[in-house]
Amino acid sequence: MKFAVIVFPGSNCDHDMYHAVKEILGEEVDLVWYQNSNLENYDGILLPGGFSYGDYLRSGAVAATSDVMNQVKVHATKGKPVLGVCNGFQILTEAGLLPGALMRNKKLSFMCHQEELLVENNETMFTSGYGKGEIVRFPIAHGEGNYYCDPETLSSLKANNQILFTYQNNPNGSVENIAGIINKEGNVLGMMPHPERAVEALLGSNDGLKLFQSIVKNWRESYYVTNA
Amino acid sequence: MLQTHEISPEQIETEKLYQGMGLSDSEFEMVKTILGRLPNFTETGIFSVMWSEHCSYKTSKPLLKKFPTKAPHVLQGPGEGAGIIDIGDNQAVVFKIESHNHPSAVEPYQGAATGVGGIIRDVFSMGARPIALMNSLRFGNLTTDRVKYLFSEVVNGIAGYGNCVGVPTVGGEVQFDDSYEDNPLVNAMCIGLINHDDIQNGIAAGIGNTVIYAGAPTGRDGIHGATFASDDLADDAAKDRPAVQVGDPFMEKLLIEACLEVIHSDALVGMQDMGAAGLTSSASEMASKAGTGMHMNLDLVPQREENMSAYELMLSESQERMLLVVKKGREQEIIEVFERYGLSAVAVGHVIEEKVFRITQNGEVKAEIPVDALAEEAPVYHLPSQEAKYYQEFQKIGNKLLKVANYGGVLKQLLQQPTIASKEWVYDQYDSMVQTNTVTGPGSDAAVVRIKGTNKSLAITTDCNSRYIYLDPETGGKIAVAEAARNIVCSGARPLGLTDGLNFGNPTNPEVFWQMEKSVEGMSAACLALGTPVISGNVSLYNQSKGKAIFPTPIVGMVGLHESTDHITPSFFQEAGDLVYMIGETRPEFGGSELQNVLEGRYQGKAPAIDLEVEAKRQNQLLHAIQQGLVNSAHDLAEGGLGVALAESLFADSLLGADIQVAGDATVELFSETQSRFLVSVKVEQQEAFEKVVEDAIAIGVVTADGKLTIRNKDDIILSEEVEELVNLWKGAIPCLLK
Amino acid sequence: MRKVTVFITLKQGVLDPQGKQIQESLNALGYKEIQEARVGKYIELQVEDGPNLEARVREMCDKLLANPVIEDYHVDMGEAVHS
Amino acid sequence: MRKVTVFITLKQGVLDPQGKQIQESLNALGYKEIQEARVGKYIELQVEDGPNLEARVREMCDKLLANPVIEDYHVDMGEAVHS
Ligand SMILES: Nc1ncnc2c1ncn2[C@@H]1O[C@H](COP(=O)(O)OP(=O)(O)O)[C@@H](O)[C@H]1O
Ligand SMILES: [Mg+2]
Repeated sequence: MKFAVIVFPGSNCDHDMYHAVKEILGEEVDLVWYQNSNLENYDGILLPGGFSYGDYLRSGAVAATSDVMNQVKVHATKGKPVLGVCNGFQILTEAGLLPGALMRNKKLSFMCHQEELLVENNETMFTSGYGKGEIVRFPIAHGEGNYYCDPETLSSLKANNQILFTYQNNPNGSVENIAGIINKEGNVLGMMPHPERAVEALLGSNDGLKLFQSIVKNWRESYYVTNA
Repeated sequence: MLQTHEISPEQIETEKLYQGMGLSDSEFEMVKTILGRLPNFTETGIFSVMWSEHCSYKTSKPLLKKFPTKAPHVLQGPGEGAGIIDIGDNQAVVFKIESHNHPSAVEPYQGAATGVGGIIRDVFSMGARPIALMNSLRFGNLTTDRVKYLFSEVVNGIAGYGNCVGVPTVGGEVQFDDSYEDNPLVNAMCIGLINHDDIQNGIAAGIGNTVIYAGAPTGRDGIHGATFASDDLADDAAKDRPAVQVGDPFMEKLLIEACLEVIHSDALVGMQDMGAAGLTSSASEMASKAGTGMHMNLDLVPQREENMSAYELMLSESQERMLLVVKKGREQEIIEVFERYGLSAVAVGHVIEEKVFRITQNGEVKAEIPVDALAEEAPVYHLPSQEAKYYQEFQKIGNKLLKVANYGGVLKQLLQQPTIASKEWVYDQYDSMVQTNTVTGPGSDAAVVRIKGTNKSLAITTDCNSRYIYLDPETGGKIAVAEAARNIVCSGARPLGLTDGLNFGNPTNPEVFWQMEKSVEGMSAACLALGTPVISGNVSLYNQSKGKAIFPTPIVGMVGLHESTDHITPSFFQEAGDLVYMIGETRPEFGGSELQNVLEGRYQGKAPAIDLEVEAKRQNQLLHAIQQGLVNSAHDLAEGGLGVALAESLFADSLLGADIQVAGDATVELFSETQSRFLVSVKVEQQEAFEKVVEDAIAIGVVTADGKLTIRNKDDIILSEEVEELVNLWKGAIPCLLK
Repeated sequence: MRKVTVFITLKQGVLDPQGKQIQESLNALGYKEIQEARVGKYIELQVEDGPNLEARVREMCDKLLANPVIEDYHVDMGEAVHS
Repeated sequence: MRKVTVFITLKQGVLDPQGKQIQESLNALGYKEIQEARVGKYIELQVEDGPNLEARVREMCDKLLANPVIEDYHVDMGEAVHS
């Protein structure tokens, strides 16, 4: 499986994502600079964390208007996997690929530490490797991870099982403890916690590895089926 | 507002305007001799910043010579942007510490943020990728709104910059004492990783080569920042306010990437960041080091504001700017790299043979100065030194015994002292994990960062107990270095070297100068004894207000190496049943201790004694034991003594307990701050092997599973506390004080 | 040339923790008369005058400057300045 | 009751990275008419009317709301609302 890590000016978890996929997961991956890029030959798109364009207007807002996001949209409509982590999640909501918005943390300050997450839905291409209700440990590192959506959106998220991860101890004020959601079609995941920082026991947790493994496994299965 | 219409050279002399710009009468005479004429306004400004303490180290240079700086593994000692130490496999570690005290006192958020930005530039301008940040902070006690504001905003500023720029802040220290009330200290350290072949020099070699300016345009920010950092912080610091610069970490992130790409081009000759004294110092230092001269056309310098004078352009301290020297004819390939990152890079001048620094604007020569005059021929002062009066009194007081009755109560009190209390409130705001190398983040003795692609890791710490240094600068200086090395060793690494951040009061006060002199001597002795050369550093003087100086605070930033990540050792107890050892004996030493602070509200008497040979022996033996896999956890004993160290060793998620036996005077055993001691836990099976390696280890108890800290003296239980309660007090103290 | 100002606030009903903190801090400082505080931002744009300017500015807001999920905006078109 | 608004901007000459980014982004989106953008914030305060209100609000600005080192502010005292 071949991944693209999209690099915007100010992305800073791009190399971490690259390292996780290449060295730990062992799949093919390229760092793709946002300009003049062509995503056609990639199977999975990864939007890394960081401070794209300094997050100066709103987190993710400027990156969301960039040309490469149109390609990401095309990629997504084909049903291929898109994962946005942290700033990547913010970009996905700003670009309208996921509902809702990420606001400033309730306590206003940036926070960075391990959090326990509950796997709410393990029947997706991102979470099939986890048990339903499994508790996993991922680091968070954000100042604006407070997920907000209006009540109608929330009920539709629930009705469609779009909430994949919730916090055990909500650190930032997110509605319903939401840590990560997918789109209705099930192929675009946005999450504030960092799975790519949780792929090596040496660094405190490898619970994130299963997320990447799930993507690869599901992609291979569907690839083999559609190409059989 | 600053003078923009030219004042005449004669006016500068007759009205002694140079004094207001920071030059003394005799320095002005020197300038006249060097130039063979009167300097104009721009030139006077240039001399005054370049000869400020901040840029020229004119009063500290004689002291800095005392530091041992050489060792086979030192690739670059003090003098460049940052020092470099070989770590094998063609790799090296680059690091330096820098202060931003004065700007932070005036505008804490931006002062701290730009401090972080500046030190990162020092590291990547050497060609290294910045891989970790540390910060060492000092504030007054958290009792006034102003101090709380300074503390929160400094932390906020460090977070704001470091998080955005994508370099993890992996550790640091914060201490609180009245002497810092008006003079907070904000020292930031950056650590970088480099391949030997990529090491850059900030030199302007090759006559005819092109000088390129890259990064942010120049505005009127921070003009006179360098001299401002070398002056007494006036009571009405407000008048210095325009000197504050605003940082743009987003631009810095782009600069890092562009510069680290450009270093692989053979078109690049030299690169240097623009730090204090901006264009002036980077340009003249690059030329001076190469033995060349430089011509710069200010009309070509990107400008953020209109009608900037030569004086303003040369002295501006706008952030996120770099100066490069590029082979003639190959400018475009370098410029293109910057442009790809959305940065501007323009040719602004060239290297000339004549060893002068010539600046033109609108076709006029605005300054023409012999290059070496600015950097190498800066005046050096040998200031008088005089033993502080208090010192003999303190020596006479000696080691006074302290006595407490309620050991548990005192322990709880100590754990809530802001200097000892958990700094989670601080470091939770820092992204400590970006770059995915952080094995041990903030909250342990030393931070540990692994090196991808190898089996090695680096240990990093900053330390300085300024109370000891105040009581006895020489002993305290030794302790600062020894404590840093202890923290490195506890993490399982071998200390490699250090960077020093010398923060003192006004050096023209002979007692302050004596503090500087003695602490440098003490530090140097410890460096020699422990094999840790000084490879870089920073001096910040005039940290005083209303005539009162800060405690002498020479901060030590030390880096060590784990030959194998298997050696990485936690500071927390790991498993119930493990044996607990203390390495080293305890004497009644309460001078400068946290217990003295709590009981007496001041520091007096003797600083704890330190024997550097004993220190070195214990560190070596402990490190050997760790490398042989005989140690499950190791923690050094610092503020608050054994009592606090025991509690800290239990503050992990696991909620273990410990059952400990002490003998003798329990106040001394639990709270004395005798040096060169460690608290270690060892698996029962390894008892014998461990005791063989570590001579001075004394078995004092076991790790338990009951979540309780129990301390016995003979048959009496003298302390028995729930660890959970202790943790909550320790963690809650700082947030509570900030409410 | 024209100085156009765009004002952006959080929608009614969206929690404003920053505003709340400001209110609490002001109350704590003794300014008990502060019942509520809400924080917004404004962007001053120096714009070259042209046809449909107001519509274009609204477009900028919709596309980039404001996030309709959480924010409302209004625009002050200022006055033309001849320079 | 009164709705008082405090407007806070960066002082002239102080770097405004946010504003610069906004200008560049708008230009990149095709809005070439944007010559400059500067960002400020405003705080809407619901205040109980009382004596010296304006002076008190200025005091709040000096003490808490604005950072005089790098920011300027101005106050719009609004109109009394009877409710
Ligand atoms: N300003 C800070 N920034 C980041 N981490 C900090 C800071 N201050 C303290 N810490 C972390 O808190 C822990 C305790 O600090 P300290 O009490 O100074 O340790 P020690 O006494 O072992 O040197 C350390 O891991 C340190 O890295
Ligand atoms: Mg320690």
